[in-house]
Amino acid sequence: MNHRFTLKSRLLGAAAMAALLAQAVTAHAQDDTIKVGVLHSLSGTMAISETTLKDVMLMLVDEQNKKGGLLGKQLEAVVVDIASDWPLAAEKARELIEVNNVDAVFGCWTSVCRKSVLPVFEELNSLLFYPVQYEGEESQRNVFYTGASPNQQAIPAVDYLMNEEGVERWVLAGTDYVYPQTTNKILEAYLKDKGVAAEDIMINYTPFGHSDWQTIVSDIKNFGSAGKKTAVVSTINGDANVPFYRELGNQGIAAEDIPVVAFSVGEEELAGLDTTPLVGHLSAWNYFMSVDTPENASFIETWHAFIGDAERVTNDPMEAHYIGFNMWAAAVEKAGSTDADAIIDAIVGVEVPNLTGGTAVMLPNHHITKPVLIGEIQADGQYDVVWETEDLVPGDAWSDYLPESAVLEADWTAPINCGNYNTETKTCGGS
Amino acid sequence: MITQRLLNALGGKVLWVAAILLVIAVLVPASNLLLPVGHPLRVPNYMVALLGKYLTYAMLALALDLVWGYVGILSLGHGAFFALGGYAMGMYLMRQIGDRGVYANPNLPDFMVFLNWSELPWYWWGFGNFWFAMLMVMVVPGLLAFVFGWFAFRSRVTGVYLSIITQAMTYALMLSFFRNDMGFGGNNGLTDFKDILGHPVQASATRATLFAVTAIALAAALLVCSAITRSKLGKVMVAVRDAESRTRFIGYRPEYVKLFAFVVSAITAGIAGALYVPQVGIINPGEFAPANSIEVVVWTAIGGRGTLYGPIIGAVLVNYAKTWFTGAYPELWLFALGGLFVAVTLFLPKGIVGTVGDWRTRWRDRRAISAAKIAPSGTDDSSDPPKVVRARSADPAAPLGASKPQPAE
Amino acid sequence: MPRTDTMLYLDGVSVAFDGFRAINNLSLVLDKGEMRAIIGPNGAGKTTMMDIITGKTRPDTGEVFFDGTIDLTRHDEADIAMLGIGRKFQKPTVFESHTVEDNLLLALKGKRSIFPTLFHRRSTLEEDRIGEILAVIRLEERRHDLAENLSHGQKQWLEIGMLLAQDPKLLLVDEPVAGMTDAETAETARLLRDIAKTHSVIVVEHDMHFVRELDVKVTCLHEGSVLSEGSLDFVSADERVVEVYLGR
Amino acid sequence: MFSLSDTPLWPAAFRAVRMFVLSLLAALLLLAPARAQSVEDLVRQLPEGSFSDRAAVVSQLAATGDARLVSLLEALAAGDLNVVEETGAVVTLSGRGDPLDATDALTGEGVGEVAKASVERIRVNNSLRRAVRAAIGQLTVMSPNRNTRLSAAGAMFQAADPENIPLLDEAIAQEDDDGVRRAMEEARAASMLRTEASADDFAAAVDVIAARGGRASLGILTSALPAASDEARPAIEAGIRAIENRLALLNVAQNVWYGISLGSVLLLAAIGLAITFGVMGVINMAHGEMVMIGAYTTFVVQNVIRVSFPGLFDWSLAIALPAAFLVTGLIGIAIERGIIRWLYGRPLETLLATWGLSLIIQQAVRSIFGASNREVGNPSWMSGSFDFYGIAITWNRFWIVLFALAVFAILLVVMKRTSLGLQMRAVTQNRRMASSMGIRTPWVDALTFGLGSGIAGLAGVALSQIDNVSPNLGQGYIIDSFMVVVFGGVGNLWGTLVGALTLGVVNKFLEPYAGAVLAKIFVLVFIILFIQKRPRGLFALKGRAVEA
Repeated sequence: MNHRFTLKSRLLGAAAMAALLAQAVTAHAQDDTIKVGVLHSLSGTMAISETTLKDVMLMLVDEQNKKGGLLGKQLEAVVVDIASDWPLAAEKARELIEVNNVDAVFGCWTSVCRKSVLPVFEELNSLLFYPVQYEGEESQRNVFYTGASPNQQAIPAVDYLMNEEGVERWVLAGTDYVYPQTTNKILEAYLKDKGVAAEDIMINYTPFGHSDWQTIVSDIKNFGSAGKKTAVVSTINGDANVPFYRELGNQGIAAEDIPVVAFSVGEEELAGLDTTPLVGHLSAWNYFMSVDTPENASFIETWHAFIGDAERVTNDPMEAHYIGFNMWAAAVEKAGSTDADAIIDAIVGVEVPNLTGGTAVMLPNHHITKPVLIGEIQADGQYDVVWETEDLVPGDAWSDYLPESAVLEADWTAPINCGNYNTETKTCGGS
Repeated sequence: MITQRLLNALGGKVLWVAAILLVIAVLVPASNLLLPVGHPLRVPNYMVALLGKYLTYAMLALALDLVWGYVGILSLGHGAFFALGGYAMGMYLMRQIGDRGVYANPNLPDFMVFLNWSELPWYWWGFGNFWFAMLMVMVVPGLLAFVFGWFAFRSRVTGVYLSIITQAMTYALMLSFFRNDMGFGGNNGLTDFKDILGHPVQASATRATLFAVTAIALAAALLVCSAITRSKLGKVMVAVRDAESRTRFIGYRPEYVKLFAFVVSAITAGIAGALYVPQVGIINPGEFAPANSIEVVVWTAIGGRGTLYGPIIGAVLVNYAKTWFTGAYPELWLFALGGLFVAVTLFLPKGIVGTVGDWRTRWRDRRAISAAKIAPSGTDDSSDPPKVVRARSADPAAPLGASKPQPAE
Repeated sequence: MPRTDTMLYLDGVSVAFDGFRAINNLSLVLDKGEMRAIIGPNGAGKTTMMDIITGKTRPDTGEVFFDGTIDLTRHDEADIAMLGIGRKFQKPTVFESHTVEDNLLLALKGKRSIFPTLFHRRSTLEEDRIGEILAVIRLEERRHDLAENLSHGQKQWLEIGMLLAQDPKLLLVDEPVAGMTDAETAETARLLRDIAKTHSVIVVEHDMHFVRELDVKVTCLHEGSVLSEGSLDFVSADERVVEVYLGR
Repeated sequence: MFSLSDTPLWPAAFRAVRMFVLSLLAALLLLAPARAQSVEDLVRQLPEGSFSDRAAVVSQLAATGDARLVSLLEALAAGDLNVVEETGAVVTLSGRGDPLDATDALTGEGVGEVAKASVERIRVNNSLRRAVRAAIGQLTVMSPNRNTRLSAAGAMFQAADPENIPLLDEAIAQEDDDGVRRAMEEARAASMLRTEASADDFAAAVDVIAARGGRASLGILTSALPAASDEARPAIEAGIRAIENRLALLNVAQNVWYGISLGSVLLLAAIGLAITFGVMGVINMAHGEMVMIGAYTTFVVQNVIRVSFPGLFDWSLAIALPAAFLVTGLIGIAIERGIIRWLYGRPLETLLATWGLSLIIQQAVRSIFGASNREVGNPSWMSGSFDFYGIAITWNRFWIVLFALAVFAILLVVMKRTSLGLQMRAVTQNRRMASSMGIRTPWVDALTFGLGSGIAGLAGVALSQIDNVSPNLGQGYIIDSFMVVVFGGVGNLWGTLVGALTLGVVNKFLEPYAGAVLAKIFVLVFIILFIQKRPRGLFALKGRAVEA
């Protein structure tokens, strides 16, 4: 009887050893490239948005190599699939940093993905460039937020509707998760600040992937027929947007009557539907594909050549990766090293051109400056920019409209060196 | 003789697997902590975290095997118990952050602060206390399993209907936990943990300890499950799986047998979830996703259900494959996983362990036949045959209860 | 005869499924210690009657009493089994992935609740009892074999053995000799007669040779009620019975 | 709508009267000196200034009453107006490539070719478009075309501009169509409520608006309330109450309709499953992927049509239906022959195999079509909505309800009346008996599974009209589909119908009170509890037949 079990244990042991060895071998297979990790979902629910970002990263790395790489070394992209599974994202982040020895990681789309990998980057002291607009209320030493924070998207959009369209009544509709909840909290506070009465604000949340919008659209219609100019501020996420806009169009809510301004709908989302009935509905972003600048034209051209499809669109998170990657590259050149601490010191203040004709500056709070553009949907699925901020807006990590965060400030340069510095108590919380 | 008895009571193979787990529980942390970085035999930090995660998954698969392999309840909602245990642990870890959150609020976790909650909801009370939290790790999943099972099994909801409502249960829980108003951090879940029992969760020593605790817990769970399945009650469980109404006509109450197994299984899953959370650093409603629970079923099926140690092997293998594929061939990952399920159901209906067992039985039978030709049988048969039979009876002869001729019901 | 002296007492029992009356005003009385054979064509309500007695089906109307005083309609299957009614199914149902020995062990009289079962240790008394039963059902040789590997007839016997292990007051035996050879049938008849010395038994059977060998009072069911009752000769002489069996 | 093709049909007399009225109005308005600018000058101001400045220009243009402006303004709203940078001429462009043919937007005369780079599009936004809509209303309220006048009245109702009252009075005076006159009177009343009109006028206007009913009227009355005099107030309040009562009733009807519509989507998604799962006992987790493939088939069909036969676009769904049925049906048959047939009698194993299969199909579609959404267009008859006694019913939902019921009816006929259906039922009830009676059971199994999958494909065509066409499409429906089948009772098509509609209506009645998320949770909990009560679903077969 005994020999059977020893055989089994040997087998198990051998399997475990093989696994360990495989890891050890890859860990020691160092070569002379600078490695860049790409941490996006290529399968599962988020693949729909994130796959494009993986392609953009491959393109950027490719372009950089054509320019001769960095510090005389070629770049190498290491792509992993986090499969829309957030604990897996943490595992993969660890693998990228510890096993593949990447020098920086570009990735994540959802806040939960970022939250789940954050401790890993902190523990292993590596760099994450996060390219998507988010709820703010965060600033971390190892993370660079190249997407918009609420003051770079939501507040200017509301200002535009208030001033240009004379909106007095507001529907804040969102998917029930942290980004819409926080954004709507900020907007609610902001609107009340501007004298909007509580009964003129309607807040509505729906589950992820909600597909039956009949009731909500008709509620919006009802809310909008109270005799005051009404607008919808939509933080509805990804997949739910197509059925939402279809229902809007079919129920005949024209943009002239009740405009919808969205913060999560871009060219990529519109690619899935016929936009004729949606002409005039708005989005607020920091980039639109239709922006007419030489930088953008060449970016689009490179993208189409890289992906081999001239129909593919570009969108705001792609620009964020473009800016983030170039900032990292500039910081590497500036520091003369890919060491995380050196980059963290070097990158603050780095300026790179964005695609809309301005420059993006990395701020001490690890957010960047961005222009805010309001675009109206056109029949061809593109946006027509109807308004933009005159100056670049610096990204604000802590909203001024939430009581607890108004006193906080992030500054990763000496002497403060803190992501949540309390300006009243002059202390750095949470460390 | 006493060891022999113990071996029989707990199941020989199971005891060996448990022993291996205990050895791993010592060796892996020791190698990680004692050997210098770069030593070829050192288990890197990354591997410790990964292996720890696999072992918690293995424990979840083991829990499922107890109800599926032995009582025939195919739960498509076991991820819910795992996640609830994880949330209970997560709540403890959140409370341990104290005033080190970004808003430096001593009473409220960060996500409550920025959603303007003014006080801690009542269901968070007590989670600052480790022992209370550990109690809840078992009580919450156990209670849910008890209430759910009490109604479902007494109403004689069986088979596919039961599977579908367990799926509905985990789906409803997922939607609930996604809601920010529930007070569990919504989609982001609970994260940014700092300490466990005063030790920083990210420190190597803490990780190594957590790994050792996980391996020991898994070994203990394996032994407990083995003891249960080898008791008379274990025999009743298999009887319920194969011919539920027959057991009823000889006086057993299958609903309570099922309820017992379901609750024990849910508690095991809850403990697995609690061990999982500090090792991966996050718990979010995605763990309730029905697809996750189906994946657990697949690990169990691939390993070999009704064997207790098979699911452990299945969980580790499939998750290792997932780690490898999502890194090496991200595009092919779903093809590989999907193909594996199809192949296993078609070609290895008894899973890896069952199939290997079949080969061995066949090989032994052949040897026995040839041996019988040489020597007349019956010299020391007195002790051996029962063991052979037991070993076989632990493997369900047919892949699923449903394939058995069922009594008129 | 007063109800309290009976082993089983059914009065005016009816049950319908979707309008089909499976049992129609059935009345039947079994004395203590009696063995009764029940015959009847397919669909006569034999199995449904068993279902009612064992608590699987609840009658729409009528009274069902066991041991004179116990109202069976108020109890479920497990309760009724514990009260002392054992049942053998038409299709042999044994626990196929258990050994013959374990099958008997599970059926042995004893506590059925969860924790006593969990911490159960087999006593010598139980060992002896299993040995006895194995001898009675002639499966000593197959003691450690899996039940699924038994022949059809052996499974029937094992099931009867499980009934014996339960030590019920009343045995309901549904078609015990279906699929048996003649020798096995004769053996089974002998076994049942043995059992009937100490238990009350109801046997449902089609095989008239077997019923004749049992040599007991016979009840013929038809369309859910009693058509005829008496000795086998009396019943088989009844014209209505002949008509039912041969068709109109 | 106003269109040029109507021009030759205008009777001369009409034209004369119209010109007279318009010039009279124009003359009146010219009295205001600030507005004394020529139409041409005003048009040249269109490209300049902020959106609000330009909206003011549009109002001035409308005040000129110049009929040529209608097509110019329509082009402006559509974003088709361009300005030639050098000359400042406002033109529309036609042709392809570069240079383009330019046409003077006001006169409609060709002005030669212009280089693409030398023109700039005149941007519009919502507020400008709103101004244009009101202006077009003003300009076309005297149009000889009834529908044009009607939509003009509608536009003026929405604008509710007091300055329109004289124009509306004029138009009402000569209107001879009752419907149009009523619309004009409503527009006039809405405008009147924004003035300091006399009590009588005010009360009359309130009556008109209250009689009109509907949400928009409610809005007008509500916003008129604060400024109203004390005498007018009770009338307005009564009007508001009357409208609200009617709306409350409508709300119930509307919820029922929404519920039916959601239910029919569930029915479509579930009905194929009712065959593969309900009739055959295969727990088909790849069912959702069949729906998804049906939707992608629609996408491919539409793409082929767009490229090769653009005229057939409105027929694309009709073409996609058989295509989707065939594609998914054949895939279903292949799955049955390749995998399922080895797993009969092991229902829970089919769950694992088909789930693996669903992963493979999803990833395959992702590899072929890409991970992002694909555009499936709504044919014109699936777009927009119609009004049914005050309930806005969208055409796509309407057709989907009809389609779901039709699929259900056809399936019922197939199962009950055709020999295939008879054989299917025979095989599923007693395989051995059926095969000994000469039914080729493997063939029937394959066809049954193919039928279930094919119907899933049909559902995909319908769902492509309301949901994303992405590789994740199927996943969103699979759990709901199982809930419907289990709730309705496995193996019973009627159960699926009643189950789907019940869940739809329950969900829609809960939604306004509990919100969409909680409504869904409640429905799931309800199903779990319901199964305790009736472990075999709503329409369970009873008695021994089930147990065999």
